[in-house]
Amino acid sequence: MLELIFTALLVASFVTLFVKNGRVAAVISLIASLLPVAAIIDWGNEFGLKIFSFGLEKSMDFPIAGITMHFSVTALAWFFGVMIFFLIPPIMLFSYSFFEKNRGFFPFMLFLITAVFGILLASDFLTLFFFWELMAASSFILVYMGRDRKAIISYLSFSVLSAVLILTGIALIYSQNGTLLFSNVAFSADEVTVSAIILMIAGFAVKSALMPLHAWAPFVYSKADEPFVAFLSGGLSKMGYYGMFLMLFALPGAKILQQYFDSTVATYILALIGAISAFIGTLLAFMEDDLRKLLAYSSIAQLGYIAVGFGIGSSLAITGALFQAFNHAFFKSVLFLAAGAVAYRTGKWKISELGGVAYKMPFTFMAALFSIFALAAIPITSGFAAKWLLYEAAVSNKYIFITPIMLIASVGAFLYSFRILYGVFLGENRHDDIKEAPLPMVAGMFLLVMPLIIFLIFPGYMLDMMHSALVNAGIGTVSHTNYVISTGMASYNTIAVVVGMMIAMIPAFLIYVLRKHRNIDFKDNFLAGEPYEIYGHISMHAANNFYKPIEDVLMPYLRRGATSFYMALYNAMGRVSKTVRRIYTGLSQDYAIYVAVFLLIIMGWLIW
Amino acid sequence: MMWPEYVTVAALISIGLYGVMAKKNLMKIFIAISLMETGVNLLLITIGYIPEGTAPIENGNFVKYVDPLPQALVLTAIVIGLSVTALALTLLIRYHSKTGTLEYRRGMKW
Amino acid sequence: MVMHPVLMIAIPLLSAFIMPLIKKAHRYFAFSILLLNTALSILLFAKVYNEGALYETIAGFSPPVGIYLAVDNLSALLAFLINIFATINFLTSRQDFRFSMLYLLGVAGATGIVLTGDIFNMFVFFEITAVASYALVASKKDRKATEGAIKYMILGSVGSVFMLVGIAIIYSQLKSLNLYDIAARISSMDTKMMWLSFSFLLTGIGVEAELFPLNGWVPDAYEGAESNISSFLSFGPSKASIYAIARLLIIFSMSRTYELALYLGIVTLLVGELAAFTQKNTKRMLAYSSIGQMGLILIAFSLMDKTSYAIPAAFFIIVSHASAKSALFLLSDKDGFGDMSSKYAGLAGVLSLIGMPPLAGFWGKWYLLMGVADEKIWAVAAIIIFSAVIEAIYFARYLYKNMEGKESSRNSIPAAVMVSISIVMGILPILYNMAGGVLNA
Amino acid sequence: MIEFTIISWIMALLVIGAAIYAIETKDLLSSAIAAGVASLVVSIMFLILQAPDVAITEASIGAGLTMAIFVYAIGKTGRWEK
Amino acid sequence: MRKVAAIVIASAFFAILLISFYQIPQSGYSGSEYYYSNPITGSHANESVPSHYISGTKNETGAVNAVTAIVVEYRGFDTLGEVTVLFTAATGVAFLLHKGKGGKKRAEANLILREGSKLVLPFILLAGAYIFIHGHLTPGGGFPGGAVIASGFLLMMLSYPKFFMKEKPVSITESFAGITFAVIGLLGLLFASSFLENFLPLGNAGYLLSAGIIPVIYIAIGFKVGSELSSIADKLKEVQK
Repeated sequence: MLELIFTALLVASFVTLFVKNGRVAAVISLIASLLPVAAIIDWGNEFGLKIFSFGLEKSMDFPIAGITMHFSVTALAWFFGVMIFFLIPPIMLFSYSFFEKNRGFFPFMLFLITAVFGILLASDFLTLFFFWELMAASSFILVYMGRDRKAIISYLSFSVLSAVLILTGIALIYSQNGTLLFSNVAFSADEVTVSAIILMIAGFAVKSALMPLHAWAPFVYSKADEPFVAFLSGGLSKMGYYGMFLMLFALPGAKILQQYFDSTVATYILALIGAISAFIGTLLAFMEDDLRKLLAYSSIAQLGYIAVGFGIGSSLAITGALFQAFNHAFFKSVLFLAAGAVAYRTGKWKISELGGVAYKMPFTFMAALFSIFALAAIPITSGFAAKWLLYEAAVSNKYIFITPIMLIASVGAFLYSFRILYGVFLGENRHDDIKEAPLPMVAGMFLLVMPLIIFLIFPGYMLDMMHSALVNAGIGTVSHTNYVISTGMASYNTIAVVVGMMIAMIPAFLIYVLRKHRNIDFKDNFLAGEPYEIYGHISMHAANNFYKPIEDVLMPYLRRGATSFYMALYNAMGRVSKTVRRIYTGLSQDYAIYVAVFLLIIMGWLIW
Repeated sequence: MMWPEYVTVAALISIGLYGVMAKKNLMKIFIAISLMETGVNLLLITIGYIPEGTAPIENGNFVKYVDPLPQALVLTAIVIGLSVTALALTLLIRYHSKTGTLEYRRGMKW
Repeated sequence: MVMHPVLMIAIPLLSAFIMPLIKKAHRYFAFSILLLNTALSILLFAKVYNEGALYETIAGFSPPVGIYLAVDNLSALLAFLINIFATINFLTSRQDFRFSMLYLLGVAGATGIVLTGDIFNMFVFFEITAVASYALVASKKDRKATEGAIKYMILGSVGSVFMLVGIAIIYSQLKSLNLYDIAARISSMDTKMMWLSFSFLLTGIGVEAELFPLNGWVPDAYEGAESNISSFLSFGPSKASIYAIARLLIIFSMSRTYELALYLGIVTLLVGELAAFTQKNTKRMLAYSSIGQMGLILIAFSLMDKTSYAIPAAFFIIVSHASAKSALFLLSDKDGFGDMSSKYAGLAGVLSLIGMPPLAGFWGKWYLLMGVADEKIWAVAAIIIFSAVIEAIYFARYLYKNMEGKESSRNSIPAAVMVSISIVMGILPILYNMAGGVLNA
Repeated sequence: MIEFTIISWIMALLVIGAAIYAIETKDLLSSAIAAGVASLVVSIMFLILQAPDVAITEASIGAGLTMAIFVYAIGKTGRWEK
Repeated sequence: MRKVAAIVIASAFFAILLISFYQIPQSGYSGSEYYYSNPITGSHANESVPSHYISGTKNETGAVNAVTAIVVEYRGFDTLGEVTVLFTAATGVAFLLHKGKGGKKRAEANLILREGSKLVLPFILLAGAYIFIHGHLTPGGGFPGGAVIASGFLLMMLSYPKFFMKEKPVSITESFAGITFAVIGLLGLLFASSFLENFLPLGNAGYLLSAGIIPVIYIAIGFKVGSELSSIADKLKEVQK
């Protein structure tokens, strides 16, 4: 029955490969993408999301190429499955009206879903790596389908880098244990295993765009099609963290690292990297003018928090990290989809060219607004709960260096989310000719906003869902009820917070309603009544050069970033390659000399 | 010990190799290659030779015969050498008609 | 049915002799002969796979007195690969009947190299393939092609002379030319002479097998030739001769020879990949990268005596490289993947070469690294990682460049078929058992 | 026996001299002819080494025809090496 | 610079080759260390390969000339390959050279040469035929015979500048010769057990009609080599500058 799901997905992807009409393909792939959701819901009965069951088996052995691939669903995989597969139907719904004609998005998206399903179900390293590569291949093709292909170079090279790192790690583990099954692998604190763990975490970190390995992300996020980017940022980046969780806690790699270095230095470094990428990502984000690039940097930042949680490693921290991952999956997808919708109507990406979209696209605005709240971790949003757990974990473990960085970063998150809000949706109304995004898009976005609202009120459900995963990994859980999370220091009661916010809102609302006011045109108060045309040459959009001073201060430092480092590496390799090609002089006499000398050398080497 | 033959073989092969490595003219290079092939043929025959043996053609009274196998191999090798030379000369003629010279300038190089 | 491997060599030769008499239908004739050969190779493989290694004496004299063909699983598979790729590739030939003759002879020679069990016979087949390849490379009647062919010819002739010297030395010691007889009695050979003959033979074959530094002809010949001939070179002679080197390693199975092969492979891999890294000209880039791939195959073969993963690894890399690289060469006559099939071929080919599932290249990478892990030689692993990333970068650039191009190659359909073979080989579960069966044989 | 050795030495020197001349001379025609002479002498060596078949073949193919086609090719491509 | 390097390398080769040849034994092939082992059965014989040829030629192949026996029978497969190489080369030459009309004017050879060559041509051809027909009895065989025939045509070419071989008969001859060789091999597969195996009566050695398929094959080889060599020479002569 599990094979059936795989087969159905593959068949659907092959069918859509030959469907020219985008609508039909979208419908097919929407239906197909419901299959894994159904599987997740079915498995939910065991792991804490009791809706209904049709008795799907939990594990399967599948022989391919002489080796048996072992599939079985674990609590962890299930949790990540919830996080990822619930994203897909709304995204498909969105792309129903995003793609008029099928340019190959749907088939490879389904292929990608198959790969992700396989990764989550994999219970040996071969299966994991096989589907990991499948995911890399199909996502590469999706990137390549995008509107600008320049991104494929960085994406392909980085995904191959991650693949070979992971493969080498697997090879090392195999050489130590002689087995590939997760259940039989027993780590021991020796160089080989430790280096294997580090290599594999580095490989996974590439996918989840941690700081030194993030260089591909901004290009790809800003070049590919939005529905895919939404899934890439929301879903695929989590696969990297799935792998990390697997290595660190499920197969207890973190303990091994601690034993080997007999300190928590390795995990501390991971946390530090996470914090730094949160910080720098934020900085880069709020100076960016391209909306998609901004969202890309903000994803780097938000994903950094998860790494921090994994690095701290306490039950509180990991809970917070998973929570954060879950939120990020949804709100970032919504934001990318909203950006896609805006671009679909206006055809613009630059924040400085947008503005006042909210007046014409109110529903898109609503969805975006809510997810921006979650992004900025405004209290009463589920984003706040996650961040709160993380801060508290960091503080309680006395990470005196990481905590402030995170705090600054979240302030920065306020800044750039405000910028999205003001620059894109509010402010001067520049687009009178556009109308609301088509219904499927809006519906998709609202479906994605739904979970955020649910877990706003009941963060307990979330903790229930991750409960068994944490327990299986030997990490304690945070004591909670449906709407109260109580930790060592404090407890977070959503009902209380919501009620408090309401009470705080009422006077403001009253003031807004009762006080009589008139609408002043934007230009009016900007120009003090002067006619606009005089200043036509000035861009009087409040959102360009919004953070000019900070930019002036920081840019010199940020310019020497990772990207320039990789470019320098690339050029150095280019020089090496040119020198190597000097060997091939094109003169057959030289080649004959090579042959003779080679013969003499190997004779000498072999005989003496 | 068959010194003259062996010295000839070594000399032919080395001289041919020298020609291939040092000469600029393609025709000269292929002459050198044919010299090398001659040397190798001589090597094979010399290996097959045994002192006071006779040619491996059965005549009534049995005497010591030289090893016939290398001779068979050399028959093959000679013809192969000729074929390669013929093809090479064809190519050289065409190269000459394309470029007007056989002096080996810097070839294709990127 | 009683299967005679010799037919796979004799029938193409015979039909090449017949060809001048039927100039009209030469293309269909040659194509049907190639199809027949492919069918024979499938039968041969089935037989060998079921009944173990197969020996066929020729002229009815038991070896080593007579020549004989020794076919094991790997050689049967390689014969199959060479013939099927030749069949597909032949679809793109647009020349006169002499081209078809030369093509058939070249394919027959490559098949003979793979199948024969006699070292001098191997030399003869090397010469057949080489001479046919010289003529084929030069078949494009311009200066570059002629120049590439001349370079190929000079190095090839020097190599064949060295090979003959090696054979002579072996014969002088053992009075036998039969590979397996030599392997059985190699220990009774004087060590110095053994090493001498090994180095001469390695040099001679290495010229054909594109090992560094014997591969100076490769970029020029590959670039000069017609695109379908470059593709022929990359699946025919080179693969056959790398297999010949593997046999050589088995015969002189000493730890030092394997060590030497390992170093050679590493150097070849690095040089090839690095040289390809900034190469602008597409065909030269592909040529350099095939040099790198040959190094990879040699690395795999050099682990043959230690780990059981080596031969599957080598086999899958050979499949991936033969199919994908030949397809890319076929496409390389125009810059750009205009139509759908060439897009597919280029994309799948690149993905197979950088080792993405479900293509054959993935299994090659997997088994190779597992083998390296068995041996715990991490330097090699690091080098393989490095070269894989390099390869990914320049192939991504290649894709980028070609995807922009609008016009498309005439050979796109055959290229697509070739790549599909790589996919099939990657998926077919029985394959591992095939490649694994080689170990038992 | 000794005279055979002397003859072989003489022929060896002949062959080597012819080969060196063939490589070093600027006149391609004479170098081709010198190569032909070398292989002719080698064929006599074959005769001494009790290989009559090879001797005939070398004399007719290796010396005769090879030289002939070399001469033809040189006639087509120009006689002097620069 | 290049010359110096080349001289150094070449002299190194000279030394190495001499050193290695010094190790080659000249003690013949009958020593017990040369006893071969059959790769198929794995059994060890108590003779070496060459001594098997020497002793077995007469009974196994019916030929007197061991070299011929080896070339055509024991290692006939090599010979097929070798003929194929020659054929490939001839094809390649014809494939690569666009044949010009008549070539460039060369000085007429003098009368004696012309008439003399016309006179001796039949004898040359006859001699070639003799050489390859008697290949299994006397030294010689297909290759020298074919070469002699080709040299006869070469003589004609030298003395008559206008003389050139007709394309068609030559190619038909070589095709038929090659087909004969391959078909005899296949017939061996058919009538006897294996490819190229002898299926004709051996006759009694020393006579012209003996040694089974050897004369047939050698005649085929003779025709093939003769036609191919003369066509190669012809092409190389006739090509446009």
